[in-house]
Amino acid sequence: MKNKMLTAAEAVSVIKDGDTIAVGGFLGTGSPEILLDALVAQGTKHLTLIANDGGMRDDNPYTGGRHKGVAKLIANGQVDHIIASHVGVNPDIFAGMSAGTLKCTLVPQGSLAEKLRAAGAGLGGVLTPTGLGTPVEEGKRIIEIEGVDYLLELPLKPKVSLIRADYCDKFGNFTMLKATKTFNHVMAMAGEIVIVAAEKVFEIGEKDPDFYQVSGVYVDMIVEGEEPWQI
Amino acid sequence: MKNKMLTAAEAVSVIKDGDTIAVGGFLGTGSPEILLDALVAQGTKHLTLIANDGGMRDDNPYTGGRHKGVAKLIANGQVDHIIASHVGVNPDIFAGMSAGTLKCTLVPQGSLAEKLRAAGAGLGGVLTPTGLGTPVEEGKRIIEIEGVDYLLELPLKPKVSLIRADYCDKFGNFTMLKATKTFNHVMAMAGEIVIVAAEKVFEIGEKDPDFYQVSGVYVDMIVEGEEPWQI
Amino acid sequence: MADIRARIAKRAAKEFKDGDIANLGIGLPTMIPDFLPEGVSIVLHSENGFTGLAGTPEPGEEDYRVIDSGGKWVTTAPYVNFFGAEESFAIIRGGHLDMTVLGAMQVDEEANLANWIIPGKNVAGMGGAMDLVVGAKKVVIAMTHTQKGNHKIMKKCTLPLTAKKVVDMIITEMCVMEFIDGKLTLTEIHPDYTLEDVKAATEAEFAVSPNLKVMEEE
Amino acid sequence: MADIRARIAKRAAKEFKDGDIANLGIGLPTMIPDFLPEGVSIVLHSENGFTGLAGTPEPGEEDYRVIDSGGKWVTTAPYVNFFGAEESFAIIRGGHLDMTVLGAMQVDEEANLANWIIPGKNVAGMGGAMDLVVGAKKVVIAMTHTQKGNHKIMKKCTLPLTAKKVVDMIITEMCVMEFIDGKLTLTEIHPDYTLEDVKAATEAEFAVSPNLKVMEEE
Repeated sequence: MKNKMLTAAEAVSVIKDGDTIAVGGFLGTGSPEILLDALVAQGTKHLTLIANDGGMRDDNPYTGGRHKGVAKLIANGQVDHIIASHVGVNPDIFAGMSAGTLKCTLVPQGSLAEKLRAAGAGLGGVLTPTGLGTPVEEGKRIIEIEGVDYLLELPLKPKVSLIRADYCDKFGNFTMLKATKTFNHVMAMAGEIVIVAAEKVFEIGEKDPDFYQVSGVYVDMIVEGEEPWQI
Repeated sequence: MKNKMLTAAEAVSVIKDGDTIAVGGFLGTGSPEILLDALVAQGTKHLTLIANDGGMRDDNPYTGGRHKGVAKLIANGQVDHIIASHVGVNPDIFAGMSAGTLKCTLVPQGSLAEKLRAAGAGLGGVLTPTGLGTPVEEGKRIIEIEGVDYLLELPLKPKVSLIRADYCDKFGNFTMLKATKTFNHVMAMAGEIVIVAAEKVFEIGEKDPDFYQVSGVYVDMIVEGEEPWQI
Repeated sequence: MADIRARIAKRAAKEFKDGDIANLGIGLPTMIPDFLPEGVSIVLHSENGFTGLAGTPEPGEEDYRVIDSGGKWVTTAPYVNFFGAEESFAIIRGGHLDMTVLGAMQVDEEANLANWIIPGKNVAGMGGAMDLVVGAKKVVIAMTHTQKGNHKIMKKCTLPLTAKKVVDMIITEMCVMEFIDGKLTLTEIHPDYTLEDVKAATEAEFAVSPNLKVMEEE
Repeated sequence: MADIRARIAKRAAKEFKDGDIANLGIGLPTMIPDFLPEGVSIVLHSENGFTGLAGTPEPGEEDYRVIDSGGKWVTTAPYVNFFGAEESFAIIRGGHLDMTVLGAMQVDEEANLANWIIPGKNVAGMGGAMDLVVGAKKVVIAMTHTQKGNHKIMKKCTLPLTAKKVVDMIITEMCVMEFIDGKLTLTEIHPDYTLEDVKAATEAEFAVSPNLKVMEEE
């Protein structure tokens, strides 16, 4: 069996300037902090970032005084383009957009999930009524089925997906507790290369098979040491 | 809170002659036997049945001598039309087709899963390369995206879905162990009315939230008493 | 103003029946659970990934794994179930929510909704709002009838839309309006206002229900 | 015949590298794990919903919850993970399988595959076969070169297709052929046969690799 265990620095070294990465979580909850820290340390630039949102800046009362989630990458100027559903919580994003250093593409949250899932599940696209008659339909095809219009949403495929799990085994099967699941599963499906940061890594066979929520076939690299967030 | 607990007979009484039903499981493993038994007893006719396959007839060595899964409905002449990916294991289906009493529509297994999921997830359809250039494309639209052709697969929505779970709580959150999961989750998403048959029903709050794999928001009725299959 | 908001939330609360599954927008709609009638309990969906949103934790009792869609730490009901974004939005978009109650900047005669772009402000993003109003079985807009004297119930929305033809009901401090056979119809009026008051505060044309009722406070 | 089948399975086994994730069709391909080279272990995907298919249970040790896609009770590897059909086929269709090895009735010069409709027999259904050959990164056809004297490697398939332009490699008792830059190319030949033998047994036109190798038994 392949050894998938690496340090955070080793794992994120696959990310190069200009790459498209996806980062799991929702406003930082469920984001792989140790991978983001390593990516900040690595200093990779001109990233296109797929994430639900912009994370939380350290001055947000729900962070305990440190940047939470992808806010780290944005604060460090590593992102040229963010593809997200909502960026209102992190003021660095509006600042970057005003300064012309950050481009922002907004996608409805459900469509963002389906676009990632489509990439991971080999679909050529999905049809959705969400966004019809709104600025979201700009540049997109409308397909009519029996008199009803749908927007065609195309797959969105990151080169590297950064995922957070609570538990993982050395094969890469992983489990996320409570509300840390958001976007982690679909991004694990979608990523060409998938890195999981887990709080705890178990030996293969140590836990019941149904202990794990997602198959390790998606996972290329595992990093142990993700910590519970300090409240 | 609504009471969702019913007997099998009470639950399947929502199924009427001519209805479209979906039944979870794969060759009987993961199929809700107590609901199928109740539906046989009820004698409802002219059903359209969505299932992966035709189950196993009692003479199959992997059944322990009784009809397994949807084979019960077919043996009892209750199905007019089966929509499935593979019907080779149950000879009653070929017999019914020869006799002109049973229509069979074949769908690739992955497309069957996505069609059900599309119905449950509010998608107007999904694009897939599976089936292109084969008899599966008959009557379906082909959509070209950047020079690549895809088949448009439309949602498939049953009136009633019959699901098997190992564990369930009274809200309807449920969990399926090992290889009994097949098609149960997507059919729970897709069904207009969803009935879960569980081996064991727990009180709400008795188990950790992450004990359950699927949200009870999909579930309308719960029947306790599904038994482990006799080997 | 607090009275007005409570009045709107109270009236919205009456739309629910026991066991309904709902997603409540930020602001005014989050007051609704406090006003649910006796015997009615509802299941709150949080689009970041669970059914069973409850309240606010005591200081020191926060669970860092449990936030709501605004990023705040919250508590959960005993029947809570957690899931990823693909499932959360399958629930929203697949018609599994009985209702969503949201605020709006504009609603128009064609049941169009505009509630995501504030003119002159940065565009924060639609989040899950476009999905919610397209997917939920019933879309209730709970809002003040006008905004600083400007109409909000329009002939035609002037702001970019959140979605087309999705609104089922509008609840304001003045009245309740419903789309009946596609036609905006006044169905309840608060005793503080006359029909003329409502007409003056509403740009849209609307019908008056033959069964026009009083919008009751309790 | 047993020798021929083992020969094909042995050669197919050499295509795997350690850790590959694969789905093996019924029949001959299921013999492949017995012939994997030293140091190569592979992860078997079962389309009814797991990664980590292992062997056959002892009588009395069957787990009624664990069958393979043929409906037989099976055992699982320690790293097994179970999932539903939507996930199983996302894995298949999303390019997460390194390889699938399947039998065929016909393959043609354009890499088209026909392996689901047997003429004159009832049509049992494609199950997951169409998904597998479209989705797997590499599609290897492991089969006898001819069937009762009839060609199976055709100019153009005469049977209804399973999928178009999906085959990467054909392994028979006579030879190995690969699609290189879209052109069917003979890359290995078994010592028992001459090039003329292969040509006579193959309806399709094929190129001969400048690096033509001997198809080794061990």
